[in-house]
Amino acid sequence: MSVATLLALSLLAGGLFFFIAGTLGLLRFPDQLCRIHALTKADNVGLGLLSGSLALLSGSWAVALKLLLIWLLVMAAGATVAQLVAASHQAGREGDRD
Amino acid sequence: MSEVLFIAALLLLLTILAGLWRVLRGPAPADRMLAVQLFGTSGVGILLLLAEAMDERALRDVALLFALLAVLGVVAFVRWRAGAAQ
Amino acid sequence: MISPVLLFDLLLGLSLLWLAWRTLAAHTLFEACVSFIVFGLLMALSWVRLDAPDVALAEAAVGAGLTGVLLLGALERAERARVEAAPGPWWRRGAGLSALLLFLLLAAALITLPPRPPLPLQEALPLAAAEHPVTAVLLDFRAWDTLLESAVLVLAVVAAWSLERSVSPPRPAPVCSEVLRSLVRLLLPFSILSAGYLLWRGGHAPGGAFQAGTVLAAAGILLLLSDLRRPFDLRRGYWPLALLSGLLLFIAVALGTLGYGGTALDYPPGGGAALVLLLELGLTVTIALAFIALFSSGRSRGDE
Amino acid sequence: MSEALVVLMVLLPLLLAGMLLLAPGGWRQRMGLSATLLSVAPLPPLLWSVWHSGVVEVALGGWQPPLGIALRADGLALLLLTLTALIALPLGLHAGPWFRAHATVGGRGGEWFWPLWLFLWSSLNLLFLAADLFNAYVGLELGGLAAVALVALGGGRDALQAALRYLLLALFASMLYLLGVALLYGAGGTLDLALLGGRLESGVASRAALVLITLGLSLKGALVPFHFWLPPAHATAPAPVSALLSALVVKAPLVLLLRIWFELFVPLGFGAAGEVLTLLGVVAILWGSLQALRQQRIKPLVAWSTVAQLGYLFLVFAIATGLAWSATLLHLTAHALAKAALFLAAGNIVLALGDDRLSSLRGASHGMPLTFFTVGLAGVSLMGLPPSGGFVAKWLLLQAALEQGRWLPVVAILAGSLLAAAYLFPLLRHALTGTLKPTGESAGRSLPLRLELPPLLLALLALLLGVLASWPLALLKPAMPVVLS
Amino acid sequence: MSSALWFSLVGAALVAIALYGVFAEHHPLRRLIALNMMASGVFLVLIGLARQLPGRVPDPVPHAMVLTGIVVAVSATAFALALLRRLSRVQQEEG
Repeated sequence: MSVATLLALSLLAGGLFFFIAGTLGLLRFPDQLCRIHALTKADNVGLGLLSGSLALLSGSWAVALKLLLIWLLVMAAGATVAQLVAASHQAGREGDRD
Repeated sequence: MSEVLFIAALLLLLTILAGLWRVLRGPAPADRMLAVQLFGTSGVGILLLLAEAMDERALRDVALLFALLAVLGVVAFVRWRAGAAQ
Repeated sequence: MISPVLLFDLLLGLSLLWLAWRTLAAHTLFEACVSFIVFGLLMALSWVRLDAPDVALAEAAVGAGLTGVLLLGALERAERARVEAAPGPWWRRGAGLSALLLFLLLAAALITLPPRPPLPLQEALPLAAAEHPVTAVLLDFRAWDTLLESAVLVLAVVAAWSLERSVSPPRPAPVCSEVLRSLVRLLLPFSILSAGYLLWRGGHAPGGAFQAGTVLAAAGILLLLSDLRRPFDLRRGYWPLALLSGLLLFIAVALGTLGYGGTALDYPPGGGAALVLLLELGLTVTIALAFIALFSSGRSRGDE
Repeated sequence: MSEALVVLMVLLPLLLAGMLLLAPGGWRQRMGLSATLLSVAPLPPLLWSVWHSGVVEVALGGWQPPLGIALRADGLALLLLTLTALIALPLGLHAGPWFRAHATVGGRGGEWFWPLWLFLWSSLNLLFLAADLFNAYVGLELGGLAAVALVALGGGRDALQAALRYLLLALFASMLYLLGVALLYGAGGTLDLALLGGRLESGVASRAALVLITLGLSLKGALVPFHFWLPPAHATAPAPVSALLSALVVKAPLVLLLRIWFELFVPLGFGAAGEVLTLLGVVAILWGSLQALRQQRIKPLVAWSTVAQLGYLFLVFAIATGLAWSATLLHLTAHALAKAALFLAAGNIVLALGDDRLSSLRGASHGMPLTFFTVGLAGVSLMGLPPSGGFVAKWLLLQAALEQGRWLPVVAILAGSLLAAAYLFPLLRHALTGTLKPTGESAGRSLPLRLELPPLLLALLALLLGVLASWPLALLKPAMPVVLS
Repeated sequence: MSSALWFSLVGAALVAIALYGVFAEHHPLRRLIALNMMASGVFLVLIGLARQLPGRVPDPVPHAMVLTGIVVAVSATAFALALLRRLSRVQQEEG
C-alpha cells in the first residue's frame, strides 16, 4: 500500500462522506434553500475529492485532466441549477404558495 | 483495488436510492428537480469509479456527457414552472 | 460476503424495477416525468455494467438530456389535454394478468436459451471500414439499417412540421437568467469540442454520430432557451437542406457505390474509412438539427 | 443490373421525398405526381427479370448474411410491389385535385401529403423485400410514423385523437415484434429469415418468439381483438389516406407474418397454433360485417368493412395449403384495389354532398354517376361476385377450405360474402332511388372528371384481376413456401 | 446466474410492467413514458443476450440494434409529444 494509494483512499472516503452528507441534507433539511445548499456541497467538494482520488489511482495526467474538466463542468452546472431553482422558487413564492 | 471502488460505487448508488424518496415524496416540484440534479452528480461519481474499476476509458466520456447535459433538464423545468405560474 | 460487484448489479436491477413501478404510479404528470429522467440515469449505469459503453453514451445523451427536455417541454400542454375515461377495474386486472403471463413466458425463454454459434466476426472485422466493432456494424455491415434510421428521424421532423397549421416561426419562451446565459456561453465551446471528440473517437472506440449529434442538439436547445440566439425557424432558408444532409448524403453514397461496384453501400477498398467519417459527419448534423426541430416544433407564437 | 433495381425500389421514393421537402410548398403539389411516376420506373424491368430468371437476392454492403442485410425480390414481393404501384398512380391522380379542393376549406394537407406518402411508399417496398427481421422492424416503424402523420393530416380533433391512439398502439406492437426478434436472434444467432430456418430448434425461446411476433404483427394488422384503433383512424383520415391505409399499410405487417409463419414457425412444428389465428379470422369476418351494418356514416362503414375483409387473410393459418396461400394473397390484392376505389369514391361523395351520413345520399347519384358506378364495381369485388378478382380469390379459398374439411372457414367465407352484400347495398340503394334532398349549396355539386376517373380506374383493375387471375397466381407459384408446396 | 442473465430478466420484468402501464393508464403522456420504459426493457433483453457469447468481447450486433432502436424510439416519442401538443391545442380551440 504505497503512500499514493493511501492518500487516494482517504480522498475517496472524504468524497463519499460529502456525497452522503449532501443526500442526507437533501432529505432532512426543512427548507428548500437549505437543500440547495446541501446539494451544491455534494457537487463541488464530494466530486472534487472523488476525482482527486481517482486521478491518483489512474496515475496518468491525461485521465487527471479529463477528471478535472468533468468536475469543473459539474460544478458550473450545479451552481447554475442552484441559482435557477432558487429564482424559480422565489418567483413561485410571490405567486401561489406551492 | 477494484473491490474498494465497487464498494464506493455501491455506496453512491445507495445515496441515489435514498434520494429517490425525496423525488417521490418531495412536496414542491423544485425539490424533485433538486434531487435529479444531485443524482446527476452521483451518477457522474459512479461512472468515474466504474471507469477505474472496470478499466474502461469510454465511461469517462459517459460522465462527460452527463456533466454537459445536466443543465438541460433543469432549464426545461424552470421554463415549465414559469409557464405554469402564469 | 457476496462480492460488491454482484451486489451492485442486484441493487441496480431492483432499483430499476422499483422506479419503473413508481413512475407509473406517480400522482402528477411532473412526478412521472422526473422519475423517468432518473430512470434514464439508472439505465445508463445498467449499460455500463453490461459492457455496452456505446449504448451507455447514447442512453446518457437521450435519457439524461433529450427525453427530459422533450417531456418537460410538452408537460404544460399535456396537463391541459382532455383525456378519455380511465379504464375500468376489469380492464386493469386483464392488463395485469397479461403482464404477468408475458413475464413468465419471457423469463422461461431467457433461462432456457441455448448458447448460440458466435458470429463469423473475427475474420470480417479487419476488412470493415471502421476499427470499433459497433461502428463497423452500424456503418459497414448493417449500414442499410442506419440509412433507414436516419430516414425515420427526418420523417419524425417532417411529421411534426405537418401538424402545425400556423406558419409563424416557432419561439420557445426563453428563461431570462444572466447566470444561465453565462453558463451557456461557457458550455457552448465545450459542447462543440466534445461533439467533435465523440465523432472522431467513433471510428476506433465507443462514440459516434448519434452521441455527437445529441450533444450538439443539447447545446442548440440551450441556446434557444437562454435567448442568446434569435430563434431560427428550421423550415426556412438553408436549414431544411442542412437537416436532410445526413439522409441525402447516405442515399448519395448508396447510389454512388451502387454505380461504382454494383452493390449498394459496398465501400471501395481503401475508401471505406473516409466514407464512414463523411457519413458520420452528415448524420451528426441531421441528428442535431432534427432534435432541435422536434424540441421547438409546435411552439408557435400563440403557444407560450 | 436487377440487384440495382431492387435497391432503387426503396431508395428512389426516399430520395424524391427529400427533394420534395426542399421544394417550396406550392411546388410540391405539382412535383408530387411526377415523383410518384418516377418512383414506379424501376418496377417494370424488375418484374420482367423476376418473371424470367426467378428470385433476385441483394446482399447490401457487399456482406452476405448473417453479417450483412439481404433483400429478396421473389414472386410474392413482386406481386405486392406491383399492387402498390397500381394503387399509387390513380391515387396520385386523385390526391392532387382532392387536396386542392380541400385547400379552400383551410387544410394545408396537400403540401405535406406527398413527402409523407413517399416515405410510406419506401417503407412498404422495404417491408415486401426485407429478408432481415431487424430491417423489417425499422421498416415497420418508418411506415407506422408516416401512416400516423398522414392520418393526422385530417386536422380535426377526432383525426388527431385517432392518430395518437394509432401511434401508441403501433409503437407497442413494434416493441412486441422487436422482442420476438431479439429472442430469435438469441436462439439462432442471425437475423436473416432464410438462415434462421436451419438454426432454430423448437425450444421455449422460439415458442415465445412465435407468440410475441404474432401478437405484434396481428395488432399492427388489426386482427379482431386488436382492431379497435382501425375504424376511427381510417374514417377520420383524408380520403386518399384512408385508401392507402386500408389497401396497403394494414396489409404489410400481415405479409411479414405470413413469411415468418410459413418459412420459420411451421417447419419448427408450431403449425397447430394457426388454429387460433383462423378462429380469430372467422370472428373478424362476422364481427366486422355486423359492425359495418350498424354504421350510419359512409367512411366508418367502409372502415369496418376493412376489419371484416382482413379476417379472410387469417384463414390460411389453419388451412395451410399452397392453394389457400395463393388464394389469400389474391384476396389481399383484390381487396386492396376494391377498397382503395371505394374509399376514394366515398371521399368524392363526402366532398360533393358536404356530409357523410348515409341518409343524405338519396338520389345523389344523379350529380355524379361515375362515382356511384365505381361504388357499384368496387362492391361487386368486395362481395365476391363473378367476374371480379374478389370472386376468384374467395372461390379458391373456399375450395382450399373444403379440401381440408374446414367447415368453420367455409361458413365464414359464405356468410362474409352475404354480409358484405348486406352492408354495401344501402350505399347503392340510397344513391339510386328517390330525389335529392337539398342540404346546402354543395348538394349534388358536379365533380370534375379528374376526381371521378381515378377511383373508376381502380375499380376496373379489381375486375380485371378476376379475368387475369392466372398471372398473379403464376407469379406466386415459385415463391410458395417449401412447407406448403 | 450471470449478470447478463440478471439484467435480461430485469428487462423482461420492465416489459411486463410497461405493458401494464400502457393499458392501465389513460393519460397519453403516461402511456408514452410506459412505452419508453418498455423499449428500455426490450433493449436490456437484447444486450443481455449479447453477453452470452463465450470470450471477453460481447457481440456488437445487438449493440448496433439497440443504438438504432434508441434513435427510432426517441424520434417516435418526439413526434407523439408534438401530436399530443397539437391535440391539446385543438381541444382548447374547439372548446
